[in-house]
Amino acid sequence: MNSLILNTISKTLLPLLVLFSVFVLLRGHYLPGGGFVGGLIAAIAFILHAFANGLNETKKILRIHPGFLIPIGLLIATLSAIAPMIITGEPLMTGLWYEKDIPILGKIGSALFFDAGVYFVVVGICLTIIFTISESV
Amino acid sequence: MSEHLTIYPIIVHLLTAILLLLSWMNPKVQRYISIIGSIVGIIVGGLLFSQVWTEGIQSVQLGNWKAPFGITMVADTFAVTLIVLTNIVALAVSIISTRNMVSSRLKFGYYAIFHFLIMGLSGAFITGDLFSLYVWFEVIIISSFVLLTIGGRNIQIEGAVKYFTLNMLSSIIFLTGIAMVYGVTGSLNMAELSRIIPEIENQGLVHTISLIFFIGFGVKSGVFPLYFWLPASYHTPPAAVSALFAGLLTKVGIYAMIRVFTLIFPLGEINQMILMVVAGFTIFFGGIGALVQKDIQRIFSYLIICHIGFMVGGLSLFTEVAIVGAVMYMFHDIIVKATLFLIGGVMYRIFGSTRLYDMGGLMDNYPRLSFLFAIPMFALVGVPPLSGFWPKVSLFMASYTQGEMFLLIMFIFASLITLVIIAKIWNSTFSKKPVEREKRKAFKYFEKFSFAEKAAYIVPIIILVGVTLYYSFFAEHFQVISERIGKELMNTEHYYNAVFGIKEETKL
Amino acid sequence: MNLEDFLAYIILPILSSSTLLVFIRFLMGPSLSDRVVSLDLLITIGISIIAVYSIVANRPSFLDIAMIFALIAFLSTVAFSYYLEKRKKNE
Amino acid sequence: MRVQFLLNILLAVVWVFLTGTVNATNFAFGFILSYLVLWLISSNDDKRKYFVIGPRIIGFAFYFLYELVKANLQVAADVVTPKFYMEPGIVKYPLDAKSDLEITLLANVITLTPGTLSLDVSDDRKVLYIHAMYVSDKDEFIDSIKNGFEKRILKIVR
Amino acid sequence: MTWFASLLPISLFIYFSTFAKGVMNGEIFNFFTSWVPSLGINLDFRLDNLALLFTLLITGIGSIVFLYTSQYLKGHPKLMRFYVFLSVFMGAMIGLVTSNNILTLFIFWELTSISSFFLISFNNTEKASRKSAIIALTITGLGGLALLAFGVLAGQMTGTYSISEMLQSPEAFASHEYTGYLLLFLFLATFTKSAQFPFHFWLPGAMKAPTPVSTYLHSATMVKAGIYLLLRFTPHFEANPQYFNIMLIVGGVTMLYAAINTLFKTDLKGILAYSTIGALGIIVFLIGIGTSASITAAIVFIVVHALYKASLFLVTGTIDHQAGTRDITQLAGLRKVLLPLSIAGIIAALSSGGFPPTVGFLGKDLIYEATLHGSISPALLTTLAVITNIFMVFAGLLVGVKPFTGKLPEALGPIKKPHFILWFMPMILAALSLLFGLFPSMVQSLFTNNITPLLTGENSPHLAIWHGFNLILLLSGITLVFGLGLYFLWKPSHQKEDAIAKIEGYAPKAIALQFANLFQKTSYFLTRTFQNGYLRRYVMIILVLLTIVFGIHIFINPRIFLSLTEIKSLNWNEIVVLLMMLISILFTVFTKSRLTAIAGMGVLGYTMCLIFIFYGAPDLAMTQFSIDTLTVILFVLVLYRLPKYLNLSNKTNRIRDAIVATSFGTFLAFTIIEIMNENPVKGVTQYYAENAYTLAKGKNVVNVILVDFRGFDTMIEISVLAIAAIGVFGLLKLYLKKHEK
Amino acid sequence: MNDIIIMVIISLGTLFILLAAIGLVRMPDLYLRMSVTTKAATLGVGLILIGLALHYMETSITTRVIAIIVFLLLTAPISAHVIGRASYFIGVPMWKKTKIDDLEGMYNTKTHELKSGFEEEPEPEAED
Amino acid sequence: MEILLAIMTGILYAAGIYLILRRSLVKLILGIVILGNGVNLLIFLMGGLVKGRPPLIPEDASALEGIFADPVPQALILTAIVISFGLQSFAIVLIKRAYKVLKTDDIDTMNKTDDIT
Ligand code: NA
Ligand code: NA
Repeated sequence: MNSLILNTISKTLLPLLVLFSVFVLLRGHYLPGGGFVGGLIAAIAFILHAFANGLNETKKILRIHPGFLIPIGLLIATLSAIAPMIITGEPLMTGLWYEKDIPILGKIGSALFFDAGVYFVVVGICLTIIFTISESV
Repeated sequence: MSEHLTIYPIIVHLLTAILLLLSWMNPKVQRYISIIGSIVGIIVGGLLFSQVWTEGIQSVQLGNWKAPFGITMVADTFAVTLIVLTNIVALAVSIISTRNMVSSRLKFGYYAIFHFLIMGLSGAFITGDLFSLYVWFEVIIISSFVLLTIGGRNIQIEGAVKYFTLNMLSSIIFLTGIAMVYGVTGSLNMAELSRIIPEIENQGLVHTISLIFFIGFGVKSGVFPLYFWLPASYHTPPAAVSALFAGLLTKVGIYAMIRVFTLIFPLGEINQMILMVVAGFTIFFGGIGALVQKDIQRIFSYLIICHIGFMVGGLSLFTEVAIVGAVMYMFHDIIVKATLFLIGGVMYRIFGSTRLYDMGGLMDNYPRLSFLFAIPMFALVGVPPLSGFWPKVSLFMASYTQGEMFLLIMFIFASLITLVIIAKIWNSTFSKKPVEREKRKAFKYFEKFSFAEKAAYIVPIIILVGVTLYYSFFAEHFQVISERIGKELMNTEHYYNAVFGIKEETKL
Repeated sequence: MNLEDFLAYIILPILSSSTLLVFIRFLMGPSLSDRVVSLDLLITIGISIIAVYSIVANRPSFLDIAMIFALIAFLSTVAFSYYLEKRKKNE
Repeated sequence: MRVQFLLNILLAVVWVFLTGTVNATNFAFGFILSYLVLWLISSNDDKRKYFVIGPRIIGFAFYFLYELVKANLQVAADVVTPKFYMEPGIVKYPLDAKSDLEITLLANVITLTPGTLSLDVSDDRKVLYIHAMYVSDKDEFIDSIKNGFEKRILKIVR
Repeated sequence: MTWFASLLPISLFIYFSTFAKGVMNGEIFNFFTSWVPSLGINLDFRLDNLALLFTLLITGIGSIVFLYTSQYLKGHPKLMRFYVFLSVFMGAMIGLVTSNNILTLFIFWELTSISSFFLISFNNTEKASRKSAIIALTITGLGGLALLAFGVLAGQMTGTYSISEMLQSPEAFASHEYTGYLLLFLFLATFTKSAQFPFHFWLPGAMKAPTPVSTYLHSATMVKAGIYLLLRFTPHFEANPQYFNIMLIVGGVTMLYAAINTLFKTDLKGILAYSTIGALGIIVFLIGIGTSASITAAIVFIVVHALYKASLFLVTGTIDHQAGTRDITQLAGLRKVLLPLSIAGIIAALSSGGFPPTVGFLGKDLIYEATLHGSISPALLTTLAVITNIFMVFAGLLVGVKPFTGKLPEALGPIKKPHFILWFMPMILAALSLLFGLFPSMVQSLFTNNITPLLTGENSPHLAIWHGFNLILLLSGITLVFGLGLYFLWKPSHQKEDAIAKIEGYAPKAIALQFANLFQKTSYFLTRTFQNGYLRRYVMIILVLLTIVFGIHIFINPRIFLSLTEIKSLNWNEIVVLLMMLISILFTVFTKSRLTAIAGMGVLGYTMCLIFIFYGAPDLAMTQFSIDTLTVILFVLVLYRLPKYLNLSNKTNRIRDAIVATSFGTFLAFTIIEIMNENPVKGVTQYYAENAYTLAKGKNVVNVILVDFRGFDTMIEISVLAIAAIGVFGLLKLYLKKHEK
Repeated sequence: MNDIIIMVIISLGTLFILLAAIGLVRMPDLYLRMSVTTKAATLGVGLILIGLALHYMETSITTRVIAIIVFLLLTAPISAHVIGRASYFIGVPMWKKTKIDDLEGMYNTKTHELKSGFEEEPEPEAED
Repeated sequence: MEILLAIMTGILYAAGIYLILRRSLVKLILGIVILGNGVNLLIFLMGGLVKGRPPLIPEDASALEGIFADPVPQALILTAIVISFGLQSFAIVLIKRAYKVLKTDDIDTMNKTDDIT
């Protein structure tokens, strides 16, 4: 949409929302949130940007095709799922946890990576879908 | 390594799919990755099979949460046999896709989705969790939607709309059933459910829920009167995709039906009767549908339905012998139906059409191909000793021992009508004079194919025909496997013990 | 009367009633824009309901939902507006 | 100005390390503390601007709140009473604000205060179209904004 | 070099002949290899007298046919294919008659059907050939399936699939709950294969095959398979009179029906076809009489018929090959050109007619012997036999004599001399007819002496040409006289053929075809009715089924607990949410604008969120809300290219749909209420509550379930999303060029 | 913090929201409805959130409350702006008593360009 | 509330069903979306309703105690919601494509697939 006001705000909101989405992702294990909602929020940030500034602008910001986030996310999730099979010989999806607490994140473990994978996939698919649709209108 | 083998068939295809997505723009590499992935799939499936065969039912507790707290993956003989066959079909389709699918399709993720679909099928076969089964079903559905529609012509889109709506509906029905099961039992673990369900006091409710599952799976497996999406869509996509669908998709519905109605809701008299009637009608309507069609892919589509009746009928008899027959039939059907659709694809390349009217002269112009094609066609009919014959023996036996002459007669009807239809196809396609067409379609006909292209079309058929022949002449192997499956399915404690890690005193 | 009861028996019902009023506008329309505006306001009121409810139920974590509501609610409004303009353009 | 801000943050971090208490409150405290320190040591005008902005933002916030409540009450009165006293209209408001940020801020502030609604900015950025509930006198309306929000915003931003 | 293929049947013939001595001494050769032991299907072969008789016929006549073909189809481009089919067929026949396992027998049985399908449609470019082949295959295929059913039933009833072992359980075949089915299936199998009325009509059609095929199929092999099976199971059914009575009736009807039909044919092969059916009828009829004499007669007649029928077919083939026509009305005087052939033809015709001293005479004698001493109504049976035989005399003469006698019509043009194979092969067969006729003791020692006791437990009667002047001789005389009379008086013509064609509408073939046609039409109708392309109907059917399931449940098992206290405990927020939900649903359903509907859906999703918030599901609320927003965006992005709603369905439809929808909803609601009264022990939930933090290190239990306890679901779920996204991408971006489709 | 103060703040917020709701129903045209409601509601929510922050008196909650308020202040005017402009554009009618409409005729219906009326060089009209 | 929500679930199903029986593709998708909501509500109900007690372990505790909402159905619904989102977005695009190539929104005119030709 050709609106100065929307353009400006969307540029402000983009980093804000992306930051927020990471926040939601990281805290999911303790409080409502997680990779899925986080991913949605991040996607929404870019979608908003695209609404305001046009698709091409947003793509410039993204640099890579959002579709690529899908296999990357899947790979992260899959690796974190099969990591226990390789590392400790335990079944798929067994949680691996780093013993000590890490500031901000709390306990860090394979579940977190898994959630991050989910995050990327969700961002990737939402953007792919929405961008594709707006391009082919 | 070997203790995780159960999950490998899924991992292999998942990783293959991811790799394929990463090599998004490179169709050439994709072709190799896919074929290698499928071969690894067969190897892994084979290893898992031998493990199950020697050590009994295998299970993996995902996340290392003991059942029923996590998701349990269970590879029993039934599941693992299906996985092996699925991977074989996958290899065949993977090979034909190298040529049947144009590069632009590959750039839109054809192969990746194809492997997701195989992953979905494998997952559905080995999951031991009811909700997980739903999720696997969704993988299957969505990937089949995509395969059905990408690059879609009008008819394909139209077919997809129907396919989509009815399958979506069936998923909703299935999910409704799952919700109700959870509401009644508080559990989703299939092995645990097999113990809880009989204890439920309100068995009327349980029965109703079982029927919801039946309708949900019925749509997927294409039984009367729920099959409508199938003939509307299966003939529309390219041959490779149709072959995959024909061989495997409806079978998942049947698989689920067999699994659920042996493990969770063992068939009672009423359900047996319902299934039997449904089987009879499925045979009848599938058969007559196939009889009146004039397009080879459509005929095969209806024959899929018709032959679903064998499996549902077998299940409805609910004896070990009948289950053996149903399962045997399923194995045969997976291979042969896939082959037939691949053949349909070759015919399309030869004649530029899949309509019977446009065909002819195959036997005179391509005698060796004709011979090759004849094998699956007559195997479908059940011409002994080809594969379709063997399951019928068990099915006939079971119909007799259960005194269900109705079913026996329906089985005969199905066989006869298949025979007539195949003979009709033979006459129009192989025997009759080729139709003289003034204007030929502007596309590359089979005769213009390079050797590599021809090989890509024919090698998969040879592979599958090889399996058919193996099945035909070493039917004993399949029979023994199926008998073990029958035992495992009808005596659920084996499954239960495997899931809950209880050592069995006697092996099967 | 303590705070929780006050919120539960006075504030929440008022907020619900406001919701209902907004909903009435939603139903009445008459234009799509009116409905979109109503939807927007509905969500805003939803944020307050969540806030109040989080005190009533003593679950501060509900605030996160409110946060998400606040962040993305307007996106559907943007979408609808986008639609309205585009449609006009196409006609 | 940006340098000042970064310096401020840096000092706050140093403060956190010095005190050894890693939490938000301590950081905020450190931030305010270093802000004051920086203000004290600032020498030239350019540097000073950083310290004028703080109070101005706060001042603006209060002004905004005041306007918000005031206008809200005015509208509220109109809403709850049976008769409408409004004289609505769309007013063309000539902009002094130039940059994206200025215009957007102004427009949003106008929208946020009840009774007014920024509809759109002309493509040449010269005019903001405002829908207002009470435009008994167009010029007076424009002036009120010119001397109210726009002036304050420009002061902060420029 | 094409005669090379003939080495196969010849060597097989020699091979089987080597068993003759042993077999005649009462030895039985067994060959056993297990195949699918779990199903009781094994390669269990057993060469006894009966089997040997058939193997010799199959390989012997096979040799002749193979040799004959080498000239008959000389230079034919598909000759090799022909030999392959023929060899497969021969192999299948041998397997069939030597199998001792009923299911293995079935396998070979089906193989004969299939290979005959290919043989009949060998002239694949001719529509008539293909049609005949399909009819033959359908009929024999039906029989085949019946045989499978018979085999499985018999196997289940006796506990073995070994035919010889089945004899141990006579009760299965005599009086068992399912003996009726057993008979039904067996007769269906054999009568179709052996072309008994009313299944006979595939056989004349099968004459579309090249003549060597007709020769082979209809004299010694295919059609005899059914006969073989009936004979084979005669001992099993010994105590079951129905077995014999049915055969008697069916055989009787068949032979008479076929015999009369020979009058109206002008095509040599057509005449032969009906006379074959008649002969098959006679054999079945003889078995049906069920005495040792009749069985003996049947065996002898099998041999007799094989020899003369093969011979006549080959004669016909040569005539066709040389003269270019098989129309009897156009053929005459060929002896001048085809003298050796005419000798063969005449001998075969004589044997066919039962003239002494051919073996046909012997056969006829035995038939009358059997009918005269039959268990029931000898007079009737004999009369039937005599009438049939009169026509058989007629038919034999017509084919074997008529073309050679009289004046050579000029229309036939110059006729070349045939290759010697083309007359020599029928000649061999004719000679054999003569030989066996002259030395009936050979027939007796070779066949009946051993087979009759095998099948009936009684000794074979003495076979001789001359029994003195007796009733049988008289009957033979009558037969010959009347047959000759008929031959001289009745001239086949196209007019007669056309005349009969008018009433053929009532013949089994026409009825069957009409039935097939009707079936096809009904199929079409039903298929179009059910699979009519209207998605809504498909959906409707599924929903109606579901509604019925729930409805039945509610009505037969009502357990509804409605308490009013619950209503009272409602607070205002809940009422508002429910009210909004309800109204937004109705709004979405009934609004006339798509966009408004989407907005309504947004409200609906929003109320769902509120419910999730009220009832402790913050994660759900978040997700639902974000997803709803995205869905709205999606809809909006897609919609503005779509047309406005049209009010398409009429009022009746809407009411009907509303009824289905509301009843479904109502029943479902009741069921849910019922389920909510179940209070299962939730071990899993309890476990999660206790261990989410201690074992999985998370405090948001829902999230812990999603990424850990049931993490794999999430893994799959994101795969679903990935697939969907790729799908969307492909669906919108991929437009194949024309040549890529 | 004293519960009474919280009650008052929340009540005030609720009151504004109620007013917004009433306004939405009562106001005669879309623009007036938006004018009245969007902000009243924002104010109301803000007050309620402040009340909540005062109730819990925890840093993490206060920061979140501030975040929400900031988000609202950023997004609420955007909603109003985009929907208002779109509505005007598609011709959602104004109240009959509306006095001035400076916007009339300023939009180019095809390109969505908005004129200010102060353009230095009026562009030559495009020839169709 | 349980009973009312059960009835509401019934209503959602009924509405969804009614919509998918219409002739318009758009309504079809709307129907499926509504049915999806119905299923979610059903699953939610099957876990039993617990007011205001989400399954979040309090900061000072290491396990959930007392009464709390059943997390299992919630997790199931989350998965189901996400999956339906994937399917729905695909479906929405499908109708777009369908309209583009078939030039109609009327399902009843899409009956070529089953023609016997
Ligand atoms: Na989460
Ligand atoms: Na784990």
